Amino acid sequence: MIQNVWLIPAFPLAAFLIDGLFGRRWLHRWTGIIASSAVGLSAIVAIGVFLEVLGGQTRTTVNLYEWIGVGDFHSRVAALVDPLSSVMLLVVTVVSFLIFVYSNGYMEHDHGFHRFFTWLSLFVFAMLILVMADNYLLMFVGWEGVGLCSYLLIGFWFERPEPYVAAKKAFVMNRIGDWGYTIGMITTFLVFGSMQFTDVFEHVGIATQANLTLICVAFFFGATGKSAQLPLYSWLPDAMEGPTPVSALIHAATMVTAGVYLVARSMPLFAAAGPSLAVVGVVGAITAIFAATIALVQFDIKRVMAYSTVSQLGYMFLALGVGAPVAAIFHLATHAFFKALLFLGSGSVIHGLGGEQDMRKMGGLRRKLPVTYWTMLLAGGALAALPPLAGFWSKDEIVAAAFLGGYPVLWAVGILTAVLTAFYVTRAMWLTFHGEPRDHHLYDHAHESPAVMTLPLAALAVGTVVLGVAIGFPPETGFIHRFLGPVAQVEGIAEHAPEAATILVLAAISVAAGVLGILVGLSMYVRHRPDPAAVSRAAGPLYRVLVNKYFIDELYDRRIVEAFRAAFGAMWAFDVHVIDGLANRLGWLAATGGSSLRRAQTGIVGNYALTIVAGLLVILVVYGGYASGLFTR
Amino acid sequence: MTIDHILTLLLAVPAIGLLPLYVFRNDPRSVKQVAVVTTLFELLLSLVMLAQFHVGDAGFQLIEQADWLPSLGIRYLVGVDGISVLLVPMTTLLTFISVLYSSGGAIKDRIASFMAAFLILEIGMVGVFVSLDLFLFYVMFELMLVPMYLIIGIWGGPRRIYSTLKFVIFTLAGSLLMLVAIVAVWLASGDEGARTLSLPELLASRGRFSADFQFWVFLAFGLAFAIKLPMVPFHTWLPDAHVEAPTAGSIILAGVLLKAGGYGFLRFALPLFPVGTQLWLPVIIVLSVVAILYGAAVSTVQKDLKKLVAYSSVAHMGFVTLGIFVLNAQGGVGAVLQMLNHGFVTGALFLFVGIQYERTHRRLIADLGGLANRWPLYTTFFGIFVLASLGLPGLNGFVGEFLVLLGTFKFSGVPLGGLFWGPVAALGVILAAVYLLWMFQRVMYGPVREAYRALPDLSPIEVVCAVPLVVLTVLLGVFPQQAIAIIEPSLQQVLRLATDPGFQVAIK
Amino acid sequence: MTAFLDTLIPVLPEVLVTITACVVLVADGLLPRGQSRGVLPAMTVVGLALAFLGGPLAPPSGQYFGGFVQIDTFTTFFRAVFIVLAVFATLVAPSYLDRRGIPPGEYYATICFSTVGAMTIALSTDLITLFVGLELMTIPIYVLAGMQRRDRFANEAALKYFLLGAFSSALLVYGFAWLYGVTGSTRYIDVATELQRIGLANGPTIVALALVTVGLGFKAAVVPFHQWTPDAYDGAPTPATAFMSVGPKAAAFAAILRVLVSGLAPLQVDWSTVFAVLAAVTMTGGNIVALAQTNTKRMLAYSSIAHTGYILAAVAASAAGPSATAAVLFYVFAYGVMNLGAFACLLYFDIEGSRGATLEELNGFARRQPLGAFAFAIFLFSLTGIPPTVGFVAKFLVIQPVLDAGYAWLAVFIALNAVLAAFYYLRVVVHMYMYDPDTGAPIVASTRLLSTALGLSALATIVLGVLPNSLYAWALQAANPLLR
Amino acid sequence: MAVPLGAFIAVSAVLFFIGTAGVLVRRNAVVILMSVELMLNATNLALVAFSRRYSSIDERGSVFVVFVFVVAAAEVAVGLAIVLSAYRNRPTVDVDEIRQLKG
Amino acid sequence: MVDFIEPALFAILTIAIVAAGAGVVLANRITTSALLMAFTFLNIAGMFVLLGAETIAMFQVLIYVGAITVLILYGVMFTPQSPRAYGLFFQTQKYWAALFVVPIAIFVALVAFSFRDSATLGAKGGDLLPLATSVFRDFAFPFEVASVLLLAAMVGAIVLVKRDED
Repeated sequence: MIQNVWLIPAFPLAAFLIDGLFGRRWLHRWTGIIASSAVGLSAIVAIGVFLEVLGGQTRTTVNLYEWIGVGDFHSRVAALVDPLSSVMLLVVTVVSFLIFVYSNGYMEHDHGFHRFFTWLSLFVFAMLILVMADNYLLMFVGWEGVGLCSYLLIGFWFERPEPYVAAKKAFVMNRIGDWGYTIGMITTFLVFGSMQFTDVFEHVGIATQANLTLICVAFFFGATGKSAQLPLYSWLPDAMEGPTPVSALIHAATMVTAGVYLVARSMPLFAAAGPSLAVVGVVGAITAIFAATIALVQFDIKRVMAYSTVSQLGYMFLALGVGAPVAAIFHLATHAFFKALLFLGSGSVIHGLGGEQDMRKMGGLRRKLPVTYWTMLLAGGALAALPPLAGFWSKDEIVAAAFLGGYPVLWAVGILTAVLTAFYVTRAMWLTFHGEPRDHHLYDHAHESPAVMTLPLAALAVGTVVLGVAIGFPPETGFIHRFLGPVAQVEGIAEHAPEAATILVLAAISVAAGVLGILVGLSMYVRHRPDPAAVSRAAGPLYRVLVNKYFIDELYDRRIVEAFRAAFGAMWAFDVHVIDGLANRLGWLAATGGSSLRRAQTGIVGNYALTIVAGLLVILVVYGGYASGLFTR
Repeated sequence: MTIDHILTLLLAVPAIGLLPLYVFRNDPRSVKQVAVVTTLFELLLSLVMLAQFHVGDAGFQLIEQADWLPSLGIRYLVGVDGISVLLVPMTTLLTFISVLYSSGGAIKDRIASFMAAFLILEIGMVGVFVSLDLFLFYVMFELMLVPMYLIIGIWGGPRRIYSTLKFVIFTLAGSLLMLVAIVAVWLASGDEGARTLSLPELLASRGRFSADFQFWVFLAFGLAFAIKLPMVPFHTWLPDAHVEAPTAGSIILAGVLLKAGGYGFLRFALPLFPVGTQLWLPVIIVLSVVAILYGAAVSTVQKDLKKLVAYSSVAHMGFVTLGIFVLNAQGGVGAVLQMLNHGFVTGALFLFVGIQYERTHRRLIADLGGLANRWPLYTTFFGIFVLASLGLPGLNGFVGEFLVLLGTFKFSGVPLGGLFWGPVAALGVILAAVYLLWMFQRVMYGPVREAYRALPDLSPIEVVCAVPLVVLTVLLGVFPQQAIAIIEPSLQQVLRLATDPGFQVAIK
Repeated sequence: MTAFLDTLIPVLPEVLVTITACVVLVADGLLPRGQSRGVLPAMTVVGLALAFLGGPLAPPSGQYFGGFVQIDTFTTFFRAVFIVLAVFATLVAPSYLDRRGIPPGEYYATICFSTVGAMTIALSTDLITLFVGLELMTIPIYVLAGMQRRDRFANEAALKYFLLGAFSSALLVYGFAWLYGVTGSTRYIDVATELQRIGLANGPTIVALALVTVGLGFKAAVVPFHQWTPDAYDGAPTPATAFMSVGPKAAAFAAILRVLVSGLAPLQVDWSTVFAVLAAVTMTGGNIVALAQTNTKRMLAYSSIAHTGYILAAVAASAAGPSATAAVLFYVFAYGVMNLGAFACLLYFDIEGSRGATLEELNGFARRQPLGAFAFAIFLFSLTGIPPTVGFVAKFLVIQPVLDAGYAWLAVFIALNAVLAAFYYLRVVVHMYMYDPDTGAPIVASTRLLSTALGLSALATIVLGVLPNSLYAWALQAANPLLR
Repeated sequence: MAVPLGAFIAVSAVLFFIGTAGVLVRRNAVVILMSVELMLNATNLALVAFSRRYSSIDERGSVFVVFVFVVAAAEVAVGLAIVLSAYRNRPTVDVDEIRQLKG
Repeated sequence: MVDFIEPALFAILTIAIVAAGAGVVLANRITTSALLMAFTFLNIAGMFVLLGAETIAMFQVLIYVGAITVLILYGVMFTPQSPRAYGLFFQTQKYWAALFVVPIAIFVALVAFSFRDSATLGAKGGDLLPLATSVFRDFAFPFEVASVLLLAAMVGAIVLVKRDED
């Protein structure tokens, strides 16, 4: 099975080609089915691969062909199948499959139906390449590929300005990150003479500390772009302009986790480069709490989820930073399920309300959309880290790792963020599903989604509930640690073997934090049902800062972009007036010279004769000068 | 299939095509057929030539020679190596596409002259890439000039005359200085009676070129190539020329003519003047990086679609010079690939801008919008080329740029080192995404405008024009190794010549 | 009698051209007006062709007429050049002469006389023959310029050309007198031998050299002795302009080569730098002022000054050996073909009352007269120096000795000047090809003869550009006799 | 006391440059022509004088003078014809007024 | 005594030549110029005699004083000019002309004195025969060319001045 691992991306690729070439003219509605079944087949293969890896095939490289080979540089198209990638393959294909199925319903009436599935298939293909690649360069192909698909899908509804503006923002910010990735990748080659993971990780020792730090910081910069961390996070909330399944798949479950995957993949490098892991952790923590605070005050249901995603990704980086890659990957997997579920649920709500996303116009919908409600409730619980839902186990794992790893501040941030998370989940769930309908027109027309959409919700809900089992107890000996352990077994990261009691205390604190958040939320919304305006008055400037997302968008979109635009405009002016002006000035000079010399041509014979005599005088002087040695020749 | 004298045949076919073109000059239909058939035949012939090329050999192949000006030791000497063998089919393909597209109705006035200009242009372009004698090279280099001058000047836009004169004057300024340098090389190549301009012999006698001499001669050659490429700050003819040129002219201008500059560096300047290369290298590398950033930066604020693509060419050609002058295999191969890729991709971009212009008669970005809605086919093709142009991995643009960046990182022979210039150059890739996507969204996205609602999508001819380019764009992105295998041996050979340690000592 | 004829054999071409002139004059008197129109040019061309063919009959090389006639490859080369130019000037003229009422017999005869003078320069061995030949070449040109008697411009052109020409002849001959005074001889060889002995460093030699430089510079239209050129070219009837822009110039360079390169060879180090500077000044001056012209004819006149500069550069580089002289010869030939062609193209635009053609009158010419425009374009590209034309090869050949002689700066000057020149040459192409014809555009005056002549010279421009070897080999051969 | 050769040459030089000055300063075309004739005569004087230097008068110098005579005659003939033909179209011989061709 | 005559004659002739030559340039009547020119020619003929070149002197009288002067007088007669102020005879550039010409003239005249040979040494009289021999035998070719030149000049002069037939 592992040798056929290439089938996994091959199916979506085939679907992409078929849908892309024939979708518009001939296939129409079939495109969804083709794409979904292709991804389904991929998922089956992925499961097979996973099982085989589980069975002991811990590291296999499948080589296809040499991609670029010049001089001492060689890079190939090859897959590395190990526990880490097999888990990722599994998560990606399964979640994708479910979302594909869901999309068949969600996008049913869109005239770009075939386009949607074409691009979605391409996305899955690219994501799979990213995950399977056995070297940084091939990974970069997937890395940029998912960025492209994200661009295409965010801008799916390109007739309105917001989506395509958001799409470009996403791509460009990703590109800024990719700059870092490129530097990291090429420096890796320069230092190690190869870009293959196995080669590089086996020779970490030959690199100097400075080199490693440069590589890791550069890679991490790339990761912040793809995974929406500070400072390159701001594209993700805007990306919600895309269709909701896209948000679920790309901007929650898969693509945005690529950065996490990259750092996890490169753990041997990061671990060896002392300060860079700390950078990762700190940035992750700051992003986590930063995004969570913004999520507190959003009214667009998808934006809440978006900021939540940013925040959760921050958790994952925090985990990586404190040396707990397993926890990070575990959280990545559980998050994939519950966040996809939350998005799809939101999508279901939006679908049911005919496109409305503002939570202020919702309320009481639990009666109208029961399946959606219950599945989302589970997912929300997972996000709020309530046991025994999957989210609890993975998040707890992270904060515990932070504490145990000797990062109490990061731990505290994690806990605080957990409180905030629980609060905004509660708020969102309450505003959407509970209380009285605030817009009766919408409410009256609201309807539950068709089975093709609710079934995936249910499937995801199952995952949300049961995935936590993978952790086992005590965690260190649980399945996930045993399986992914090799990833973490790198120099520089100590495995902690804490006492069971410590773990339990930490878990209790986590739970308490979650519960606290929920209680605060409930107390605010169930009892007071506050008027947003009143809240804003009460919270004062702090609230304004949050609502305006710390004015970061303001800074990025206006100040920085404007500054660049002005600078580039100035450069163009320089181009036109100085560089080109100089060339034109030369021409002008010649022409003017011509016109003025022309005046010497007076038309009078005497003048001409005089010129001749003047010439004679000059020549006499010159020859005389030569003869007398006054001039040298 | 083996055809003898295939390179000469390649030079002769367009010339032969001129004859029926003249005979049928008053019948547009026949004119178009003749031109299309001739260029198609030329294309097929160049593919045969490619097939006859022996991959893996570094030296020149398919060599033909004859005396030309024996009293000056000037010969008709043609041949190809790995560097040039791919540029020839690129040229013939782009010419074929230009002619085919133009015969689809884009050119209505004086069509016979137009096609004749293209055929002559084709001789010059193919000639530039196969010439191994500097004199022949120069003749071909200039032979490209006149038809393009006419193409822009006669069939161009409203400011065509200013633009075409500017184009010619700029190019001539460089190339005439190069002519002086060529003569100087001839004089230095041997004692009286033993002088030559043929590359293989010059390589054998380049030991006679003193460091001082190389400094000046390299400057002259470099200036000619830098203007042709164009390198900042000699680039300002390019936007003007492109804006005014007819579509087919833009395709060829961007696709092939600019390559003559990069090719010239690789073929003549580097191997003949290793010391000159070393002396000028820092300047060129800095200018290349400047070109990458500057071209991209200026592109972002362009209002005119063609100008934008033109400035983007400046940035892209910056990668070519950068790759050439970092003097390592990655950079060099990357540069050659970048030339090929830029040929296909930017040629295609101009094709599509032209197709769009032909329908809407608007080139200002602000006047466009919403075309994606009406033109799905167009959007798809155009999108692919835009993505290739911004260097998306998996498409061809990436391979060249990546290799060039890799080579730059590796290179330490400039002040501040490759680890400074590499990342700085890589910033250009970000900007490429900015301006290309911004352009794409403003042109293609948004609500469809009423005026454009009834305009048709691509015609079959246009699809035929676009498909080979798309196929190459993808193929060269996914399987570049085939091309690299052709290029690399010859390129290594050039690098060996350019970095010959015997010449390093001459520099203090 | 046969003995007398035998003595004439070496100068058979010159004799034949003279006879042609006389025969044409007589025939013009005898034939009725209507018939002479076609016959006269035919007779002239036949006569010239016979002269051309008569060249090879002459004993190949040696001195005749008591050492006054030098027949060698140099002579043969220039004979061919002059005859070709005369034939061409004859072919393009008939319809123009007809329209303007210029007496045809005298026109053709005058061309022939001038040609004899030019040929005399090429075969001269001493200053006296040279001087007489120079005058024989120039005086008919004065007449030619003024032959359109009713035209004030023609009058003015002739008058100015004459006054300045006579003035410069006086300067030249005074220089010859001093040269004679210094060396005691007028034969180039003896002059050279004597100068070898005494060098430049004495007053009389300086005076002689300066006067000769100025006098010959005037004939070749070297800046600053050039100012007669635009006015004379501009005012003269166009076919005459075509001839006088090339014939006398070629002859002037033949004279320069004979006098400076062989006679004054010992002073070469002294005059070559001066000539290099003059060359630079000449090409730049000619080009810059040409840039400001709006009348094509006048522009071409200035451009011919610029070309003098290029040729002069090769003269200045004569230290480089035969390649320099060969470059001069090649350039002279190439310039003759392309410049005559370019001026002759102006005949297409000839309408009553206009001199030459303003650029606006050329608008859309390519549509009205595609082949004519094409030929004109070829000449202009060739004048610019763009391959594959003969003009390019000529530039290439000039740059080479210039560099060889160590005048790198002059070579760069040539290159930059060519750029400058490209601007105004190509502007003409712009007007012909890139503008649409105005509605009051002048009538195109094309005749079959004119078109044939233009076609032939355009063809020659291209063919010699692609396959220059035989011409260059010939020029090299012709350069040899000068360098002993 | 013999007159040195230089004195004759000097006279010829003075006359030559008087002629030159005449060309430069006079406006009448005929007078300019006369000035040119003065220059040619100065040349003749120089030639004859120089020929003395080489102890012979039958050789080149004198012969040269004869040819200068011929040329001068031819020039005058043609020159006057040109002046006359110009005068017919426009009755002036003032070269400052004949300046339609310029620039 | 005999030694004294030559310098005296030379001085007289010199003064006459320079004065008459200057007169040609400065005279305000054209006929005066023409006559002064003829006078200059005559004095130059005297110089020739002084130099021992009697034949040349004879030609000088015949051709210059005779033919050319007459031709020029005809020219003057055929181109009558309305009387004008004296100053208008000269061009505006006269000072410039002086600026350039005078230094050259002084330089050349000074240089001329570097020829110190005696001008009258070895003078042969009656030199018509050898001159004729030279011109017609040794210089046969230039002479023939000169005859063509005269023919061409004649044709030219005729074509320029003949009246139109119609």
